[in-house]
Amino acid sequence: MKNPNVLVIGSGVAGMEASLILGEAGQKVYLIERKSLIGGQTIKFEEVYPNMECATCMIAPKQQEILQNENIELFLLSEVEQVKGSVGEFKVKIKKKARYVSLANCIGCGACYEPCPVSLENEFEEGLSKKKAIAVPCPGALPNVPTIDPENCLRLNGKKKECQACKEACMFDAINFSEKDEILDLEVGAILIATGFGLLDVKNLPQYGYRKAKNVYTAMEFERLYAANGPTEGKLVLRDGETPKSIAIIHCVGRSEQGYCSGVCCMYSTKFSHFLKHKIPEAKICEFHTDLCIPGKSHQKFYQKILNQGVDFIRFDDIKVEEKNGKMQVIYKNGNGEKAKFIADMIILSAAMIPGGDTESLAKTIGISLDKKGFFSTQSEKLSPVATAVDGIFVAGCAEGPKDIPGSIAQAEAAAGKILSILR
Amino acid sequence: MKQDFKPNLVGFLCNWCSYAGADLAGSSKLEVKPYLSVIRVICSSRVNSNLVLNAFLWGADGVLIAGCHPGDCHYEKGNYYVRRRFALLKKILETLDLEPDRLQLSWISASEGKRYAEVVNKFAEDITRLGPSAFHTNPNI
Amino acid sequence: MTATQIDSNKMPTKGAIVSAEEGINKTIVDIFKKSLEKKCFDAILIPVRVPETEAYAWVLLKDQSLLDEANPLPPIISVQGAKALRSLTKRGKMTQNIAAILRPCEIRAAVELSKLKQIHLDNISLISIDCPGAMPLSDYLADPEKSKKIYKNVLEKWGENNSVRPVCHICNRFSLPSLLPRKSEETSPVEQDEANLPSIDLHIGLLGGNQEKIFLIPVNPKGRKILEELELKSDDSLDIWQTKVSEVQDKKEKIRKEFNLELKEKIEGQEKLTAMFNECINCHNCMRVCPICYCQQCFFDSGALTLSPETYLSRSEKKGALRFPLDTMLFHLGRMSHMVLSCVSCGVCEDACPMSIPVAQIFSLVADQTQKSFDYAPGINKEEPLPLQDFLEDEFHEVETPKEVN
Amino acid sequence: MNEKIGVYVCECGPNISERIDIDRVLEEISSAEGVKVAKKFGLLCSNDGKNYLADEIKKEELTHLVVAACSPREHEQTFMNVCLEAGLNPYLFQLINIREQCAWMISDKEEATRMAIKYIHAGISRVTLHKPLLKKELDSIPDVLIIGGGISGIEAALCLAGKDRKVYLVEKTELLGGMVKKFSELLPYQGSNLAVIEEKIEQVQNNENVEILTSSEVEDVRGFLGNFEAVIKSKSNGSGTKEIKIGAIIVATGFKLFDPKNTPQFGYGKIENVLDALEFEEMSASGKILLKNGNPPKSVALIHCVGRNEKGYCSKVCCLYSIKFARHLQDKLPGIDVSEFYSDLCLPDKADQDYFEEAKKKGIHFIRADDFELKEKDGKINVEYKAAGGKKDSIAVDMTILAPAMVPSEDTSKLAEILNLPLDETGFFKEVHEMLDPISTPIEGVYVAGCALGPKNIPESIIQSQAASGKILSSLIPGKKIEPEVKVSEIREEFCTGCQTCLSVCFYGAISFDEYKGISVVNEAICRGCGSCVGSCPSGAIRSKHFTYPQLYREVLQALR
Repeated sequence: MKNPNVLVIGSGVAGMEASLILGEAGQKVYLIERKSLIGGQTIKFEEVYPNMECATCMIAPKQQEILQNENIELFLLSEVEQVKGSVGEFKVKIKKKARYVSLANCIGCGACYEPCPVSLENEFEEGLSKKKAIAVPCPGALPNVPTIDPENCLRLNGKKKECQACKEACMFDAINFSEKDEILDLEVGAILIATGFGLLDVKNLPQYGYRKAKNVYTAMEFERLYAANGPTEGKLVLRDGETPKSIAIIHCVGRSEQGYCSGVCCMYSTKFSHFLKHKIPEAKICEFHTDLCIPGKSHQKFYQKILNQGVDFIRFDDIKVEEKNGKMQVIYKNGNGEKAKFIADMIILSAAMIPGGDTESLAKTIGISLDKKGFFSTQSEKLSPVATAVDGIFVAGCAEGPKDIPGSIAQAEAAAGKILSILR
Repeated sequence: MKQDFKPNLVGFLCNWCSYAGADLAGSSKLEVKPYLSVIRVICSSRVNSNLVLNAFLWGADGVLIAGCHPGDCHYEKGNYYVRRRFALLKKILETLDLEPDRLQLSWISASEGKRYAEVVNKFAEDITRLGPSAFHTNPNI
Repeated sequence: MTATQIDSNKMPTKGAIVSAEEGINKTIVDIFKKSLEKKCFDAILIPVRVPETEAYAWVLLKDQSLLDEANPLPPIISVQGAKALRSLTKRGKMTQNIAAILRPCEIRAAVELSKLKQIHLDNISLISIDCPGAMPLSDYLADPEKSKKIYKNVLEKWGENNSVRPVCHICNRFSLPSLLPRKSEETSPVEQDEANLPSIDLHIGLLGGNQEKIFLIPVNPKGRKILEELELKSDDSLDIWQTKVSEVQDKKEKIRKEFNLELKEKIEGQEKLTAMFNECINCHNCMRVCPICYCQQCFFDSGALTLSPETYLSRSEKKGALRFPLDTMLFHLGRMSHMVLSCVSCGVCEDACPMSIPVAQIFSLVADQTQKSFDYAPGINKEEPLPLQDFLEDEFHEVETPKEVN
Repeated sequence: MNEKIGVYVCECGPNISERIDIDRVLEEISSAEGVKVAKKFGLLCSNDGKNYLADEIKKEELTHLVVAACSPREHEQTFMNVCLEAGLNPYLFQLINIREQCAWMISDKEEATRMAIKYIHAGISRVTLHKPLLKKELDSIPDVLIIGGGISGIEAALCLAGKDRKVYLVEKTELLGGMVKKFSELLPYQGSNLAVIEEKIEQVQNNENVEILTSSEVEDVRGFLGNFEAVIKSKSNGSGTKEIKIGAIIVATGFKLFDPKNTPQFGYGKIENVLDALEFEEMSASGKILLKNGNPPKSVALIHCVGRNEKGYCSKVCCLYSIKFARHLQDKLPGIDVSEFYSDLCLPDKADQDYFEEAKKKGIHFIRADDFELKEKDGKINVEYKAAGGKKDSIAVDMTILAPAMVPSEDTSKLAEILNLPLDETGFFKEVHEMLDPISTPIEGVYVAGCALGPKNIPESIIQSQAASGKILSSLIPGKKIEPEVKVSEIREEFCTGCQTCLSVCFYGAISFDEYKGISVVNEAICRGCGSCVGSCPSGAIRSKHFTYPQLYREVLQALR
């Protein structure tokens, strides 16, 4: 008899959507998330194109459903260690890292942050803000329960064994330093991979001056910079506190290196312009693009609208960023081969989407192949765009390749559909 | 300016965006003036003149209606309808010079805890400046 | 151009001029007698004087001999014509062809009610008539003979004799064909002309006829057909009528502006408005006679607002005193917020007010402002959607709290 | 008054107890009308807390429960479940948010306490008006109607049909397969060969749980999720109409091509050997790529984005199939000279760019250009264009293949009317939420998949079909009843005057008009309980359960004490 349970790896929009559909169908779902919170990348966005909807408002109800649905068992700070067996009878080992804060007891009051003596970079905020060794990544994060970072917690990393500032501050006996990582054994009938994407590390592309010139930001940094629940509470300021007056947004960063177009950068870059125009009407904004990729029935209209708002769109052949006596400049060859430069006090890099951090190791553990771009490959040549080569293992969202939100959600729903139809 | 005056404010907040925004203001421990009594409605489009006028007549010094930003409505179109109803009510108060500033419509999203605090505090200041509404102090009404 | 300005080149230019030696009333009555003969209508809805009395009532006539007592332009509005039409067709459309002869404000109320699904206009020919206004009900009842004399003079001296009701005196919508509803940007000019015709078929023009002749003005093909069936050629020029209409219109616009300025002075602000409504005895007559107040149970009568004794005590404690009847202000503002966008300023509310509060004047003033802000002209065209049943995604941002609060 | 209301204030550890004077709160409210008990507890959402509450409800025989704690968004469900366990209808309960919206945002303890008291009073006076709402259960039909027998429809049918679920596949032409049937080949990474399609068609034809209705169209649809009725009209040999009952519907009516005649500069229909993409697909499928004069072309121009400006959107797939054409031409007619004229290359999928690079290596010319003018010139087609940088140029070719925009198929608007579905400004079906719910419509249980929603490639269409299937498989489980929303609107017949304002504001088509009674009627199976209708009704003739006027008025009054 087939095992009807499903393992979903990754709790971004794709993973959540699939879990909810499977859960509603009455299927037992094990939802595995590497991080301490659910929602993936989308919850980092303030608004999404083309309707400028508030991402949090869109996602929060789904996150709540995930936390409340009794068919969905959520494993945070967890990763897949091993997968054996075949469709209908997979045996999966999960490594669940210690959170040191009890999900059951903690009520998310945040009393424990303040007393913690350690302050470190908040990677969720792209290092744009500090956090304590015990913290939630951002206000409104779900579940609203902090995590202790064992590398940096003085007690756990042994630098100050007696420290228990957080424990003393907690009235709910939620802190448990002795919590240990666990290995869990699960049995499932099908597996869905929804591990999402990462962004190309632009440090490896020196021509863009990232971390050299002072106000070069990645797209993801900028998303947080303008998020109302982000490090500056949505105030748009440069690292020196100044408001930018001229902004360059560079598309296709790393496209030629990666050998594919990420499909979404043109639109989200245009979204940035829309936002900048609104916040700083007098600002000069220039989008540097190659071929504009704006498919979708409403996208061109949005692009036209931004164009009419007086944002410059310049086609470039090659481009680089330099900083001369404190001034950053974009030096480029335009579509007709003429050289030119643009002085900018803020530069945003729309970098290629790449496979999520643990893709390669995960592929190995599960034993399925990646395509030559490093994403999980489906049997699309057999017109089966969510099924991997292994029976019973499916992939959805950006784990399969760069995609926008509706694309990821549709693919997740599709995977859920296929799973439901093979499990019935 | 009446310093000692503590206005009575009623706020109709939609469940999906604005009420969540208010919660976020709370969990972010933002200071909010203690004058606004929040009434949760499922969608801002549930609110109409029947509710608002009664609030005024029964003693509100100000009424706030808050919902999802246009386009974000959990029910797609609700806030567009309430915006029209509101515009009408506002125009009536303007024409009769009945202190239209006591009535306010704000779009507050689930991530805008800070905005919620700002909107409410600003509203509270403005109304404090206006003083108590004659609607409920004037015995002839 | 605003919804209701005159656009003379949009006005019908051709119609039938009929001589009226035997008096306007008889001439019109005869025409409708003929229309019954010719079977171009099966029945006619028209005000008729109740024999042996000074009262007028709406009558659905099938027997033409009874038309003798009919009067398309009685000195008073006892029952708003739209209400008569509503009671006729609330439950479904007319099964025979009816002609309804109503004043412009009554027609407009009828069109609003049709948008509110309270009237079925199918098979009904709406026929409007230039209206010099009506006498205040109270004056008329006090001395009918005198009022009738005055009214005769009102008819002769268009817009000059101001013994008509105040809302009539300042009425700028006395001649329907000249009123043009809002143009929707989407519709092409061609469509516009069709879509923007006032929702009447035939108009009876009196202006410019100085009691000797009347103008029968077809507003649409149906109207032309009616005239054909009456063997009337509709190719006489309407210049005289048009010029006079525009002339009176300009005069009225001016009067209206000044009047409303003064009125605003009188009612603006908490204090004054309260004073205005202080006499109100909460009889809700204004609501009952209002054609637009179509609810079968008014929300403010529904008891939804009756509170516990202790609440009243605590309210009186707050105010120092609690005045009864309760919530009169709530009632008027509430009613206003429900119907003012469709208010046609017909004035029956004021006629009906036992305390002679200038309800109609106040509502008419607010109607002007609110309808303008929605660019809406009630009762002109039945295709124009009701403002509160419609919206644009990008509008009214001025009423929203700005993105930056401080 | 025979209410026995229990009021329980959660200390939430220090979060509430330190910032609000709970004892004063209890003292204030215990005297309120109907309150039987008023107590505090350390942490009500903990297991101890939940058990405590359950016991209290039973012990004190409470008729209503008020809990003053955190936001309803946190624990409303938690405490409703407690009520259920303790045998109290969960809607006779009110959660008062004194943490987020008092304790945490008001630093002055006095003030915070004052507000908390207000809120709790509001809750007490509101809860006595609560009605014990009951979940309804409706039977549902698992069967599905799929409109359109193209690749999307077929895929959905295969995904859904099973021993306990019948699928009706309605196709207006004589045969299944749709547009794809016309193609000569597919992109290697999008279904290497057409056999895949043929297989799927065969599978669907051999599936006894799929009833295929070709030469048929949907005439009428009534009902709601789980209980739709549809009338299907068959055009073939007058076999008349057929009534079917289904639980859900998938619209997969696909697309057609923009007619290049509307853009005369391309000379389509006037100049010989100017084809549109589909004509070329069929030509190459036939294996005979020939000019009108019977000779094979020596040079071909492919022009992208035909009609893009007119329609205002990019159709996404044209760049790639044009490259496919170019490579096909090279394979079939070695030595042929092929030029691609594009405005912006749209290569969004991960494998697209490689496919394009290979084509470039094979010597296919790619020219970015606009302002085309095609003229006949001594038996050839002279393609005049403005190249990037503004320079005018021209090239003479034997054949030109236009890539026109994808537009909605003919019967889209007619079908939209029958199903009462909105279209967007481009004329395609409109998704209920472009971001979050890309294949659903405002009508629950009606989904749209494939190009009926907008331009798409084959894998994307298939994904959407499987997605629609997923939604149906999880919401329509054979033998399982469906539970509609409980907090819905209801018409108070005696107050309704039949103005139908509510119909005009309901986004979900949940309200209909009863001609006989002359009043509006809410279909509780469709209503989502937003209350737009309630707000729009001047007579107050609509009640939104759990948010009635009296309930809200009580809150207002307490707020203004």
